[in-house]
Amino acid sequence: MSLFLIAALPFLGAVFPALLIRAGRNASASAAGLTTFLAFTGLMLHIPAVFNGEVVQARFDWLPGLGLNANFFLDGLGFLFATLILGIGLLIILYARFYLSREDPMGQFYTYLLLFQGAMVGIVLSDNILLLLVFWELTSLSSFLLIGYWKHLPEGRQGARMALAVTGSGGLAMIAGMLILGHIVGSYDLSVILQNKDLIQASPLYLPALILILLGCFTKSAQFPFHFWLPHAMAAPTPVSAYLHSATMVKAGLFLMARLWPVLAGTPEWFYIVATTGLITMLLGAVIALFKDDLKALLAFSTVSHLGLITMLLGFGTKIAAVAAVFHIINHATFKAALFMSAGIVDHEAHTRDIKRLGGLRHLMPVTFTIVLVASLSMAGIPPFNGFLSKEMMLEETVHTLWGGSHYLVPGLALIAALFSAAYSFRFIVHVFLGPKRSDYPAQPHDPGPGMWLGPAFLITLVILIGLFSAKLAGPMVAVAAGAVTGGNDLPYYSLKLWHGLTPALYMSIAAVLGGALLLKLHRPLQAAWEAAPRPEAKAIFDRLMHGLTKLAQLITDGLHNGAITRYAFVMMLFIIGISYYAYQGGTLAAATREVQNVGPIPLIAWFCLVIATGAVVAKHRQRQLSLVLIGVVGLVVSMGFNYLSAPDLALTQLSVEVVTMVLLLLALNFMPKESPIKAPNWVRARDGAIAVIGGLGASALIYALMLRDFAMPSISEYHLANSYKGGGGTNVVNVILVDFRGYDTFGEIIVLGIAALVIFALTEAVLGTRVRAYLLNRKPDMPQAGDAHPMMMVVATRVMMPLALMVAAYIFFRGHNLPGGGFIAGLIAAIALLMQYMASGFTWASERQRVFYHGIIGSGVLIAAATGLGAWFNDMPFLTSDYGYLYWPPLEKFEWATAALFDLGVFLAVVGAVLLALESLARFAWQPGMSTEHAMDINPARDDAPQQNSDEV
Amino acid sequence: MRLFRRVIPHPILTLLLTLTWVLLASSWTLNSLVFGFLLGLVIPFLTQPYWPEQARMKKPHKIAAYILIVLWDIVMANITVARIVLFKPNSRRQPRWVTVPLDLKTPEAITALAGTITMTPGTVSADLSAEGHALLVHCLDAEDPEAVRDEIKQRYERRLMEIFE
Amino acid sequence: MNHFLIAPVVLPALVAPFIIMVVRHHLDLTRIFSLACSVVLVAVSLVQAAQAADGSVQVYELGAWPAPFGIVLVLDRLSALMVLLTSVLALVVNLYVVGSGWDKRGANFHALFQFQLMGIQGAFLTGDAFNLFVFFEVLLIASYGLMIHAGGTRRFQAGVQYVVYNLLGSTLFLFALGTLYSVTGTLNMADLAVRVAELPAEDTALLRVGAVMLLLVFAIKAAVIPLHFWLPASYANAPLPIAALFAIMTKVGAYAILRMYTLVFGPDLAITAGLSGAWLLPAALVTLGIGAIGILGSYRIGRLVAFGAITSMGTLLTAIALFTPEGTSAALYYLLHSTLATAFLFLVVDLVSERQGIEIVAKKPMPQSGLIASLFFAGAIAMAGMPPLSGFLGKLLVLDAARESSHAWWIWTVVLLGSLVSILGLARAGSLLFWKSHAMAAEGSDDASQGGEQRSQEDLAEDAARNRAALPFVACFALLAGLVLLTAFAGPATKYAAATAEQLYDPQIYIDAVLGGASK
Amino acid sequence: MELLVASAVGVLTAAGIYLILRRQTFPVILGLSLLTYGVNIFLFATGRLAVNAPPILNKYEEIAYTDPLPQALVLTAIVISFGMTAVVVMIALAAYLSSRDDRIDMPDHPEDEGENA
Amino acid sequence: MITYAALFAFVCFALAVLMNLWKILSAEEIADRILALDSMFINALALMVLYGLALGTEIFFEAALIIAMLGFVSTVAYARFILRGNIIE
Amino acid sequence: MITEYLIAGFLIMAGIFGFVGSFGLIKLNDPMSRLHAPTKATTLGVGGVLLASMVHGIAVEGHLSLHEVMITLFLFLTAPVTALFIAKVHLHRHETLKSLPPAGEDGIWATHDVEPEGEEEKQSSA
Ligand code: NA
Ligand code: NA
Repeated sequence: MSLFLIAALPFLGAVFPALLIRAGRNASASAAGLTTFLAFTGLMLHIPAVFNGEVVQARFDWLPGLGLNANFFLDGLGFLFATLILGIGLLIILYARFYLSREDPMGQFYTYLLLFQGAMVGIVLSDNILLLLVFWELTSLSSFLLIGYWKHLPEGRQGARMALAVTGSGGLAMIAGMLILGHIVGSYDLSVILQNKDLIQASPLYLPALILILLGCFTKSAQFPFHFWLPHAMAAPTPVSAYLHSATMVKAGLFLMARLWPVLAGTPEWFYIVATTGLITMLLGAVIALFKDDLKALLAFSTVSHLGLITMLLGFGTKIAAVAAVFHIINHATFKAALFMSAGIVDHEAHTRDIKRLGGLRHLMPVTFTIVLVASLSMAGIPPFNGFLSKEMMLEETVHTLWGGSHYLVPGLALIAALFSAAYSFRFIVHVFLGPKRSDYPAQPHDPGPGMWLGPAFLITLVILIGLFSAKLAGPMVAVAAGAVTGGNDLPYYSLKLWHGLTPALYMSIAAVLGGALLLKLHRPLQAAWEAAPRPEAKAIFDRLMHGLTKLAQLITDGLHNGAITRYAFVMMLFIIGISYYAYQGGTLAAATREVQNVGPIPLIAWFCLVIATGAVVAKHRQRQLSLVLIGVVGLVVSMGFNYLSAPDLALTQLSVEVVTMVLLLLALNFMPKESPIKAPNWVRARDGAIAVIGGLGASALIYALMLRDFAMPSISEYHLANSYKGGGGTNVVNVILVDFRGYDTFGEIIVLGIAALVIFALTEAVLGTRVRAYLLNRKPDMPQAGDAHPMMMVVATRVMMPLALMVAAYIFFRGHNLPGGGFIAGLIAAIALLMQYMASGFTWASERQRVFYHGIIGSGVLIAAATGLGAWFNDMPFLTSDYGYLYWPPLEKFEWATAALFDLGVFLAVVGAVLLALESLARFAWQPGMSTEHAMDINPARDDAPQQNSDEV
Repeated sequence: MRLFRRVIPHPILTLLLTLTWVLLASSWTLNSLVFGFLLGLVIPFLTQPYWPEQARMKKPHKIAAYILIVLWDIVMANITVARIVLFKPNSRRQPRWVTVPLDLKTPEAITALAGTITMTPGTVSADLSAEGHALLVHCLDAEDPEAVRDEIKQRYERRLMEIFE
Repeated sequence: MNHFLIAPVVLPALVAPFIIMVVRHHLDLTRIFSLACSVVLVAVSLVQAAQAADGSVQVYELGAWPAPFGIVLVLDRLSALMVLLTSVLALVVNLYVVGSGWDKRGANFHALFQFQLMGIQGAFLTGDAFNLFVFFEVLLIASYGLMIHAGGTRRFQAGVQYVVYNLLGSTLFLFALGTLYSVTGTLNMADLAVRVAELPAEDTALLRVGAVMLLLVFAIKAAVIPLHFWLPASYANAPLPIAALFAIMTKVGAYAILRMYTLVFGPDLAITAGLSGAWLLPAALVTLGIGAIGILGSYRIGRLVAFGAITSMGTLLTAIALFTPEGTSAALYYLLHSTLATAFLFLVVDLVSERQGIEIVAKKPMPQSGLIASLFFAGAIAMAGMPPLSGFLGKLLVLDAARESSHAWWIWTVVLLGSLVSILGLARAGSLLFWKSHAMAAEGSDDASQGGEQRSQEDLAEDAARNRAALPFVACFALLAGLVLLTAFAGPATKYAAATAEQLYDPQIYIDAVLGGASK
Repeated sequence: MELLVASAVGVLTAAGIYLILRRQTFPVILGLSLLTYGVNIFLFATGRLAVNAPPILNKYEEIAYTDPLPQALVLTAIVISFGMTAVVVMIALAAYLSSRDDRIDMPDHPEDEGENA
Repeated sequence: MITYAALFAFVCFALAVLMNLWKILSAEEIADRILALDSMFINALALMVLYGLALGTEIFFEAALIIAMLGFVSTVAYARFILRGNIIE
Repeated sequence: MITEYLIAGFLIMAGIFGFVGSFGLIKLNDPMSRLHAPTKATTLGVGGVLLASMVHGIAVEGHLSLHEVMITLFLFLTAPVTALFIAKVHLHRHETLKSLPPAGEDGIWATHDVEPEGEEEKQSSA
């Protein structure tokens, strides 16, 4: 079976339970079991090749640009792990089917479990370290889901997040390590990397890469000081603990250390980091395990200890130690999974895992007792079980290991660890199963059905068989796996058997067993001492750390993003000014090329008005209406300035825009406070003033410098001047630019206006749809109101003016192409002419007379402009290509026409519609029931004569 | 005639607008006239809803005379007022309010009167009475408010009455 | 003449006014036209992407005026990519909005939506600097409308800030354009490139100021620290599906930086040396960090995703700021990913907030909790850059591209730590929202009404109907499918990205296409 | 002349910046208006200054014209900023009416902190 | 002679504008400020026509026309604001 | 030559009246009187300039430009409205029924013709 398929099957398997959620518990369990079984079978098909020392490969270029390839290979090490993962996986699937209760969502569980399984298989089969990373992180994620599976348990949620935090951060460190490794070698393919030991170890980046990768391994394999997450992960359902936290996931770190052993091991750095960490972990885990009353916690710390053991062995860096490591991996997986499942059975049956509440179960649960007995003795290192064999090898290796010049440190500490290990193993047997039967179990325990004990029973069979027939049964496996670890077939001599003669290791084993028994005897006082001794509680530290981190993050986030746009804007200004200055001083400024032009008195006076008025706006900005009057002065001067400086179109636009803007601001101000009471502290004002002055000076200096220099190259506008008439058919170059050369800009511009109106309309609807409407309807004017809302003179004057204004608008529109003017200005004039009606005769009266909806006017404007542009397509010319020519109808003279005028009509309509829709929307805010009148003017003596229909005069 | 009314519902306005176009375009060509005329037809149609009860002038030909009189008054009054502003101390000036009872009824006529008063220096129309039967006028410097009122009524209101009512 | 080129701009520009003129009062018709337009846009942009894939640069001279005198649209790989991304995202968001009924909660939604698309597509396609400004304004003003769609006090308040901040940006844009025009005498981007390259070396200060101001403008759009302040409140207070659409808006800034700083002010240009790299990279890294911290430090889900968007912009700009083909290639892949991922998570978060409010606190389990939780989990994975989704690949690409940089250690440290903090934050939020709620259900506590708006019976009935709607989920799954496809076909995608980057770093092709080879 | 225009740009910009940093929406809107004037003049002046040389082509004689392009750009900018002003005024008004408070800052304090660890 | 007369007129209107500015800044009454602003518009109009006369160009006329036609709208708006608060009702 | 005199005369007249208008705005001591001043600028001030311009157009440049007429027309239409509104502002803020002359048969001036508080309530509740 292709490696792709083996790696993919669990993922496919993950899909089915998710889909089969409704089909029932058996369906999802079967689907999970079947796919796992298929994958397992597929794996087994490779036995001949693997045991021949071949490497099975499957390659696919996934992301060649990065060197991330979906390359898989299967060698002894991979085979060993894949077998463990899939084999134990099958047992777990079976076990879980009976372990989980009816309320637990079974489909979800199997989905997560198979996701995890797939990720693990991916890790051990990957021939590409980036691919391996992908699977590595996936195991973190899927284990997060599995640990948090019981969502209602706070320990589950917290344990899941803790596991994710620790293994996740390790994984991220490992990403960096792997990238460095790949960088050193020039490839991310493992098969290439494994050939480059010398290159890697000679690289100056070796140490950082090593540390970063080991961080990943240590966190995953719960090595000190990252071991604390593992016990908290025990909040997961027991199948998960058995699978992830004993047999597979925690071994991923070991796997990776083994995988990279050929290229990373053998240096003092490796030895001191890995072996020491392993040693400490082994010791610490063993000691703590003895004092845990929770069965699963005991097992968890024992797992920590055994993982430390294996890590230490790998850290020794000798081939024979590596063999021992591989062997212990197998052994530990068998007895520890069995123990976890047994603990689960106890928990499941007795409804407690607390050792203090248990005891005497051997009579009630004989099957379970047998399983636990064998597995625990194996864990304690009692012959003839498999645990004894590998522990013996370990002890043997420690004897040969020199740490910092000391012969005794490593074996001494290892012995202590072994001693504790024996003690807690015994404790599991003695305190749970031996002793008198109790009457106060939370539930009456008895052996479960075979569905739950078959799995562990199978495993302890292995425990026994491997112990007895190690060379036959485990030998070949160990050989190929260790061969893969050590990177060759030249393994040193070793033998897997129970009796090696009277070696130091044997003495140490005996000492450990006896000492262990003694420790158990002394357990009560020791426990008391342990609990009295001050020791850091990892969870508390972690919780504090996470809590602190979250608080800090909240503090930073809220502190920075506190909603004070005044500060945001200040920072922005400061940054812009700073960076711009930085850019400026990094360049050189050549001398000015243009003369300064003379100034007459009138521009000087205009300038004076502008500066004074602007200053006054700043000084008086708290008096809002006054500021608007002053802005009016500024607007006037700016318009006049444009006119004076040869920009009549601009002047016209500015003037008319000014009027509309002012009306708009006044309409809004009506509802707002008329003063700005909040006065910033003086230092804030000084600070703002300083940044404002600097910004102003910067803008001044920049434009001054620009104005006094000529273009290095001719401006493109020379072309516009030259072609405006020839190509655009107009003499007002600005207008031709607007409707022709850059008509596309104008198209965008009218759309901006149209959108503005739509936004305003939508906003009005939104506001008036809320309780604000009630407020507005009952709102009392905040200033005393005068009578005569619609003065007669205003009404009459605007009536007379409206046709005239429209005429002027038409005039401005039609001449725009050749003289100052155009659709935009004309549109504004027309809009203002209508606006006058609104101002004079009131909102209700005027809008009743409005026959075309402004939405439609805007839409038609945009559509006409667009259609004019599209018209060019019929000539196979690009969008907005204009055409012009002459019409001649005698006796009239010839008429000049240009499609640009049609485009300008679109502009005109869009402007009219947009301005009026915006103002009308705003005016709707002020509408109150008493306001409607059928008369345009409040006072009209002519009505005296007419029959009185409705005296609605206000 | 009815056809004429239908095609050109606002002959005076149309004429005025055509003239406006010609003035604006500063071109006395046929094209310009035709175009102005077309606009003069279209625009009143567009603005008609906003001027529903349009006053019909009785004697529009008298407008010209009225305008000339007003222009002349403006020039003369300007000189007087300039003297007041430049040379007359505030203390000796006698600002006065004057109530002008109105005989005019149509809004257009009243507006024309009020406008005339404002545009002739020295007097400003400040308000109408609540039902529009009197006009409040402010005089910059008037020893005899009665005289001012009478002059307004005689010189302007009477003429406007002829034109409009 | 390939009129197809302008279709992404003209099509929404025609549909939007049509909607407001003709079918404004018929919701169903409006939806049909709007959706149809979105579908056609996807088709059009697929064709365009195919056309651009061969490495050619197509130019559309508006008004038949030759560049640099008129405005040109330019379609190269980059713009085709961005247009396609926008169209796809828009279609999905449109589906979601229609499905969830968000479009009914205020006026003129679909018209504004189409105009928004027009603005974005126009910005991607234009070859003219000032026209870029105009289309920035189009997309901005439409975004103002969409941001405050459906109203609400906080939304209005945030809207004011959003508009004011962006108006400052627009003002700066004009300062920058004025300066550049004054120095070079042109507005066409290709022509700018030619002229800038020929500028006398002794007169560079003013051009540098213009160039850097332009960069700052784009940095505002791209939410680079300390110019990012507009983003969290705006995105978090906007209707969340709109925030999903806005995922592309920050990319407009990134696009513009990429475009201008490869074409006009390329990395080899001596005059502007040190302008982009010197501060952009550190700023991008800080952005990433602040974003990640924000993810952990958010009280509300919208804000959380908003900070996610900032984080992804930080990552993206880190890659861009390398200004190497590898970096840009990584950036483009990451850009595709982060746009889809951000949008996806915003949509999911909207599903959540529609059901149990916006606060990140445990409440009673919501309807469809399992499905939504799965979607959130997938979104969080994508956002944090965890496998198996494309974010992980994107992150690896960025890290890999940074190897040669002298700041590699900084980049790696910040990117990886940023990921960690994001993971923590997302895990915290997910655990509170989806896991702890089960505990609440078990304990039977009742605080579901807290934090959310008070709702009437009718609203609740409508909610129930909305909860049954399948279309929002279809939209979410479509985005998820996009992420999966991006992962599965990472090879072809990165190949396109690499080719795009290659095209960007050989601007002569672009210049020749626009100026007709006259510049040589 | 150049100095006048340049200093006008500076004064308008400075006043605009100062007002934008105020704490209520209305002065900020005033500031935006002033800033808009400033930048429009800036953009306009990039075409250099000329008196009595409008870019209206004269068919009869060769005369000097000022640069028309910045004028066209400014025109576009004026229109756009008008639209923007209208929108910002309306949103500010809506925000004010909804909250009866026209402070522009938006303190964002969470009501509920939830589970932190 | 026209030159001198024009110069005289320039000076007069320029002074008028300055006096308007003074009034806008110093007036106690908002009505006076509005009045002064309105006068400033008119004086500006005059100045523009004068410029047109002096430079012999017509391009100043449109602006003058617009001021004459639309200038009063903002004045009325300011005044209505004080009178009624609401300028469109 | 005559036209030159004419133009110069118009200009000088315009200057004087323009100046007087704004000067009055400062010099006159009561608000209503100040309102009179700008009328001068609008009429003879601007009018003079416009006349000068028109004559100049005819005489010097040789074509009849009638924009000036339009400008005058608009000024004459709008200036009274402006003045009326400013006067109303004054009446509203500083004058009372008592301080003004009687309003004839109507009894009250329109600006002061505000309905009492209660009535509004009635209307809105109706
Ligand atoms: Na024009
Ligand atoms: Na503005």
